[in-house]
Amino acid sequence: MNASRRNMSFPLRTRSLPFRSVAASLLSAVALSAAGQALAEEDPIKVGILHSLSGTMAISESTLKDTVEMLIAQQNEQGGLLGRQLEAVVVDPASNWPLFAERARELLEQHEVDVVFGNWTSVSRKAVLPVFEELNGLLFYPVQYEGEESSENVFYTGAAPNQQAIPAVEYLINEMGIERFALLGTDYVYPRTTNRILEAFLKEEHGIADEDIMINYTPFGHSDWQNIVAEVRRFGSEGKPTAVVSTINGDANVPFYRELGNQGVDAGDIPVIAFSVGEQELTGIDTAPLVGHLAAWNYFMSVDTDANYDFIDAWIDWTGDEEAVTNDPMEAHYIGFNMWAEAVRKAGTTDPDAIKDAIIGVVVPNLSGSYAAMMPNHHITKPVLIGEVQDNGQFDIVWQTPSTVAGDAWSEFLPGSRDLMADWQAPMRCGNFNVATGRCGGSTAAEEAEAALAE
Amino acid sequence: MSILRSLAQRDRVFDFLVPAASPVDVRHGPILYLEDVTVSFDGFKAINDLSLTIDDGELRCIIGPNGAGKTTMMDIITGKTRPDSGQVWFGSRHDLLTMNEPEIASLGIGRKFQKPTVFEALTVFENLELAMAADKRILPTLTARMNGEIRDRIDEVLEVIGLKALRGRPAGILSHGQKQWLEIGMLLMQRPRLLLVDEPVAGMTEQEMERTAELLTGLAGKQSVVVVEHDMGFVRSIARKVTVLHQGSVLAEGSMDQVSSDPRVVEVYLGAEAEEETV
Amino acid sequence: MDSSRLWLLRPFGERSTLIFLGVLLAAMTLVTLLHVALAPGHPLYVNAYTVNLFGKYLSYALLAVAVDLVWGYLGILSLGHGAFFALGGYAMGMYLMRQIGERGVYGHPVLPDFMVFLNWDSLPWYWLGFDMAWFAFLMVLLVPGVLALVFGFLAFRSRVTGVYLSIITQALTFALMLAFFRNEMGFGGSDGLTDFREILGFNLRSSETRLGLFLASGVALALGYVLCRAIVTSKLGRVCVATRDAEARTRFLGYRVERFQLFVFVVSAMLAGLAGALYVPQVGIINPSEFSPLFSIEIVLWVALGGRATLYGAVIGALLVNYAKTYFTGAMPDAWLFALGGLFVVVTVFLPKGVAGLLALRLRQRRDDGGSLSGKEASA
Amino acid sequence: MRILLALALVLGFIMTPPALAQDTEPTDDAAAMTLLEALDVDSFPVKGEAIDAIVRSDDPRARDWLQALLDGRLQRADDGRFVVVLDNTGRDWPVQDALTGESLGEMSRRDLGRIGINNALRNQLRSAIAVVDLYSPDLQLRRASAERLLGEVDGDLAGPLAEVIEEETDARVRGRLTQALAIYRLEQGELEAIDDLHGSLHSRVRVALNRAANADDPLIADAAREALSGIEQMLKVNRAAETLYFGLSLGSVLVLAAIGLAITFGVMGVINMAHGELIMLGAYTTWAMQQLLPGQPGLALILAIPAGFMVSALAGIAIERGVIQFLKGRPLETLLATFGISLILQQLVRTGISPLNRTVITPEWMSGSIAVNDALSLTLNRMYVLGFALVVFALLMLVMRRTRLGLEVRAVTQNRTMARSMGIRATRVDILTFALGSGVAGLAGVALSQLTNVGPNLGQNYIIDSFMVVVFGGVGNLWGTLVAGLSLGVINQVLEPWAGAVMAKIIVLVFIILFIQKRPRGLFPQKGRAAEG
Repeated sequence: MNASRRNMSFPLRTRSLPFRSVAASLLSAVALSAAGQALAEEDPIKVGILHSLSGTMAISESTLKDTVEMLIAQQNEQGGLLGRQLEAVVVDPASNWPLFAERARELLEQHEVDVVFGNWTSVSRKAVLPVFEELNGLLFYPVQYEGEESSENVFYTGAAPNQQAIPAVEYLINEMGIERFALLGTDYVYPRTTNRILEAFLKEEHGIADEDIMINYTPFGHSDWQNIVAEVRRFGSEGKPTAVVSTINGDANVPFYRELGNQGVDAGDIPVIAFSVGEQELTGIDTAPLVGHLAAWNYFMSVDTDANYDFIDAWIDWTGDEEAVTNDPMEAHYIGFNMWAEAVRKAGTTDPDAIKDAIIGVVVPNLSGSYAAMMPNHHITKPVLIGEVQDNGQFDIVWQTPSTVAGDAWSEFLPGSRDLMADWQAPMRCGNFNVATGRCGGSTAAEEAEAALAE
Repeated sequence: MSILRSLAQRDRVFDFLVPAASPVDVRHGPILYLEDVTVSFDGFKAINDLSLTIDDGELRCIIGPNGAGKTTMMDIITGKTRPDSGQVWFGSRHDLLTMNEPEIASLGIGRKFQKPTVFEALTVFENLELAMAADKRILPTLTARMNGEIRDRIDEVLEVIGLKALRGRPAGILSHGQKQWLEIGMLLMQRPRLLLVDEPVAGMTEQEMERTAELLTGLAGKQSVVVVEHDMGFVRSIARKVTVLHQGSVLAEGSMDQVSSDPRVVEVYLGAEAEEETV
Repeated sequence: MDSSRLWLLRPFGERSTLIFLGVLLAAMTLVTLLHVALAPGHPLYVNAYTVNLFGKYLSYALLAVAVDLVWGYLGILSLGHGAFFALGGYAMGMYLMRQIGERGVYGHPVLPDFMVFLNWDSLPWYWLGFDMAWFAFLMVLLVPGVLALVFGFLAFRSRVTGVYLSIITQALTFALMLAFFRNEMGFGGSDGLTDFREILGFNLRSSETRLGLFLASGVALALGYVLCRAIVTSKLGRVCVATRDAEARTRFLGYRVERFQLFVFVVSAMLAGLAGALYVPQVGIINPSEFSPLFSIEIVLWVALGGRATLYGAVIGALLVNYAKTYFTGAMPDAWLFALGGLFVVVTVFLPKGVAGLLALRLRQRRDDGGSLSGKEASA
Repeated sequence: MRILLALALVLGFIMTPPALAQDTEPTDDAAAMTLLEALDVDSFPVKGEAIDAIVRSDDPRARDWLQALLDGRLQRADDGRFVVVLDNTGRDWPVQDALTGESLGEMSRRDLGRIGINNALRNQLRSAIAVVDLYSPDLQLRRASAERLLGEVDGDLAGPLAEVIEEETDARVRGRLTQALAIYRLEQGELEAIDDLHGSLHSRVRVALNRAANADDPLIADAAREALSGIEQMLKVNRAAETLYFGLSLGSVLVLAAIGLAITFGVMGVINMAHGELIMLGAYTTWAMQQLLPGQPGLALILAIPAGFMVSALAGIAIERGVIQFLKGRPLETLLATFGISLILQQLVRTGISPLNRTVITPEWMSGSIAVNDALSLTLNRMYVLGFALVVFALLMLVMRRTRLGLEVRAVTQNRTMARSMGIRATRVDILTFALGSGVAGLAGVALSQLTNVGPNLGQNYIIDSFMVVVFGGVGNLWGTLVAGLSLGVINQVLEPWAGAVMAKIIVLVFIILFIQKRPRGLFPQKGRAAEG
């Protein structure tokens, strides 16, 4: 703090402004890094938290920061890990993707943290990925995502498409007899990929015709849904049971559901199944017109287990808010944190390479009464739950997979990734091994494209 | 795509090698010629069938009550306002209605505004430097260098307008009268064939006014000068020929004495003045 | 010939430029020495993170200089300079993307990962050529330049100035942001371009390359500064100032104001593009949020804080605000927007001439010791 | 599902119409318990049979149970009792006994287990309730019930339905039920049934006719095709009307958001980048009013109109006095300073209230839509907003044209020095104008709270659009703003189905950018020397 104040006041008093200013910021930065180094000699294990606390993503991410802090406090109450206390190092990437990379570098290089829990959006993960690989850090990523990635340094504790989207659509077909699908999404990578996977899945596995699939993308924060809802209504009024599969993101949901309600589309006519609407998103919505619409997650706050009730009570005590809600990414951090702690105990060290070896195969209980295991592809096993919105902003679980599902890093429904697999165990240690060519990092898509370009 | 095409068609605009405008042709008569010019704003006819000719080297004063259309007429001549109908010619070769302000300016029509506008952030010297007749395209301007000849010319004008001592000061600190002179100085630097001067003595002291009168009469002969002025005393002191504008057209024209004895002019003027007094 | 070269050298005769360059050079040398010569762990050691951070600040500083050129000297408040910055960044990003080659996760030799991912079978035409460094670097300047040329040509020709121009530049960058967010555009949608490996054969993940990029940013800033300085000290610069203060008058003097505006606007856009191209390899990602109107307005704040129409003020402003941002978002994230918002208000209301203005005021007061004119001038 | 419904219906109808079951003896509690216990199973098909059993039971409490089940309020406590949850927010919920109806106080949600249903069961429950309601004396319930039965009629229901139609007094219910029956008759190959379906725009009728158009009987197929082509024509007209409505509705939002700006920007030449945040304040005022008046969202909304105006107007005055008055004649600087204010206001809301969106409830009378016909229904909330926008516009015009303030504002706009010399206190006019513009932004916020998120980012989403509308319409011209807003809304909605939402927006932006090049002063420019400024 002093450093910055000194820096700010310099130019006011001196003549040769540029030099002093640069020198001052330089010195203060040096002082910062020196302080960081001195701390590194101390005992506590450092846990980095890389969640936006300001900007547009703060809505979703700031609760995850609190979750990790709560988990760290709980762990410390139990005596820490390896006889050392845990210490949270919180930075704010401010919903700015380049800043994510910078902050990740700060955590790893400046603060020398042992592990990082963080990120929400895919783009922020993509931005920090090179940093974690370069500096050999560990990142636990807690949000459902589009898959098509497996990094040696990242552990994906959220759902891959086969742990959320595909079971959800199977539920629609098998349990609800849906025959037409409107795939609505916000225009970014997660909905694009999920919808492509679903499209391929619907056509290949269930023989759904082209005209029975409608795909539409809208920009972030889209607020005028009149036309699209009208179109969906028409799409759904042609005799076949129809459902909307929504990958609509964040803020755009409120006006979307409102328009649905006002145009008289209710869950009985055209149910909407959402992959990005959880308990937290519902706190900003008048849920009365939404009752009966669906969401697919790996955890709901309404899960009826003692572990979950304990978690909720701890969360309410931690936040001091009686109305505080829990959601799926929080559970993912709960699982990820416990897995990491277990791996540290197993390895007897926090050294990243040792953890990477130790964590594969680690099994910890989740909050819905089953167990999560870390797979060799750095994804975990999860149950898939389908919930219906209730008028109190909670979900009523109407269906769940009989057992847990292991996450696929590479989807079998995308031509580019069909032959890829990830295995971070020795001796393979490869995130994109091509079973067709037997090479790590290769793909038949290469030859196909070369042929295509040659034509 | 059409943008690109229009760019291509307008490559003339980016051609820095266009020769300077050809000299004014005054062999066949007046230097400025307005015929049947009409312009209206929201239905109000600011200029109504105005016809006017200015001879080469003439000093002409234009008077008229407020709203007679004096400034609008200036706007039309300098290309700022386009008339609804009519013709405006500079010499017998240049149709001013087809040209924009810089083109008109580089033909040699200089204008002094009613409210003095000088570049306040620049020094007096720099103001004159910018006004100087020179190659005003981009690259020559970028690479332009100061030399003795230019400096001499600027000094000469500084001398004329009496601002030599203030040459290095920002024009923003000048007094009102000094700004008026600086602006006239800028006009002189342009070496115009035709000078349009809008209320040059507004806000000047008696002494300053005299100097200004000297300046303007000294210019006539070499250049044509059109002065729009309210101050009758000043007009009388410089005028050879006077045009009276009223409601957008010419009411009377002639020497000061002729004009001031014209009953229509008296009526318009006295009426207007009486009105002004009541406000 | 001689004279046309001379205008570029003119700034070297100015004391302020020499001081600026001297300080910049000294800072760059110091950082390099502290980074290279000292062992990690030494209290004065500058680690790669800090070098990288400074490199980013320097590219921002170049961007600020570009904005100051049009705002400070031409009076055009562009709220869309982020667009030129981002376009330069995208051009560089496309080059870096092509350099990944077979090392992408899908191992495709030609197509970037996101195209394989979206099932494209060939490279769109506008990606062709970006595997060649010279072409990409040319595009870094040309793409923003051409956009500025077309946009500026239309705007200046119809004399859209002042507030209107500010608003439509904002609309321009907003429209581009929406466009680049679309995945169909072929620029990676919201994820943008990332996962870069190397630049001109140097590994982007090594600290030597990072140092190199930091130095390159410093050199680019120095060159950009000298170029802008040369422009503003020329007669053309004075025409710009004249245009800023009295556009109509300048026209009546025979200057084709719109061409001067266009020329300077295009130069400025190209500099912004260059800044973007230096920024991207240092932060490792370029995505459409760089087009956000918020960012463009923030750039203007840097310039306003540092002081308009001085160029070095823009550099000071960019460094100060970004350092404050780094500090605040780390130490008290909630306070950052308050601080930023407060800065906007305080600077415009109380510090219209920015830090550089304060500095100049002090200097003058010291020089003519109670001189009566200085106060008047400062307020004029 | 279809069979279950029919079964429930037929049995319920033939044995004793459930609506008339009130006066039969209640079954004893043990039997009722058995009925409810059958619901407490995991399998949804089995649950469906249990619901069926309840429908057949004649128990007078059946409808309440079905309704509670439908609402998710029927739960089973750990001690085995069935309860109806009265309020399911918080950790402890008030409940009452499902059998006796007596209140049991509060129970922890840990001790309660929900009888879950899915959408299939929900439809089954609704249909069962609908059939019961067909005999209800309540006209609204009968109408809703008739609406549901369209396309759901089969052989077992056809006979009883014909009798119901005979006895029905309400024309709308009768018409609907006739159509429902006609669809069934058409399926049975009755050519005359098509006469009853002619001109109906209902999608289920269309589905039935489409099916008939592919029938083996050429007579029926032709008749169906003919009926369909007539319907298609009418649909096209309706589609166009719908798009126009969407466009006007979007346009009205733009007008509301922009009109306050048109005043501050157009009249005062002040670029207020915090305008969006003034809108946001209006929206938060609505939320605050609803918090103050729980249970009365409609009243709160109406009271929010003056309150929102006042809150934003006061904020506007604070901005004008605190910042803008120091920046007279420096429009670009006001732009920067007010941008700073917008950041501060956003962050204030984030730290002071919450970064999360707030729930603003739509009152009953604003939800749903007015059905013009079966293919065209106009959503009520947007209709209200459209009307509201027009009223606000008319009032503003009145203020500007007919009041002393309006006169003074126009005078100051035209010539500040002249106005001042004539004794107009320009400072006071500035304050009032800015307050007025800001207050109108607050009104926009109240309206927007019914359409979109109420959160810290609300304002940002509208600021660029608002500027576009003002600039497009012509600065200093309220009519221009109205025309510009509405036409941009319509253009956007016409383009959207064809180009997609994002492209539509980009096209509109590019169009405005190019338009400004062509006509730098907008659609309705101010002319004359004063405008040259």
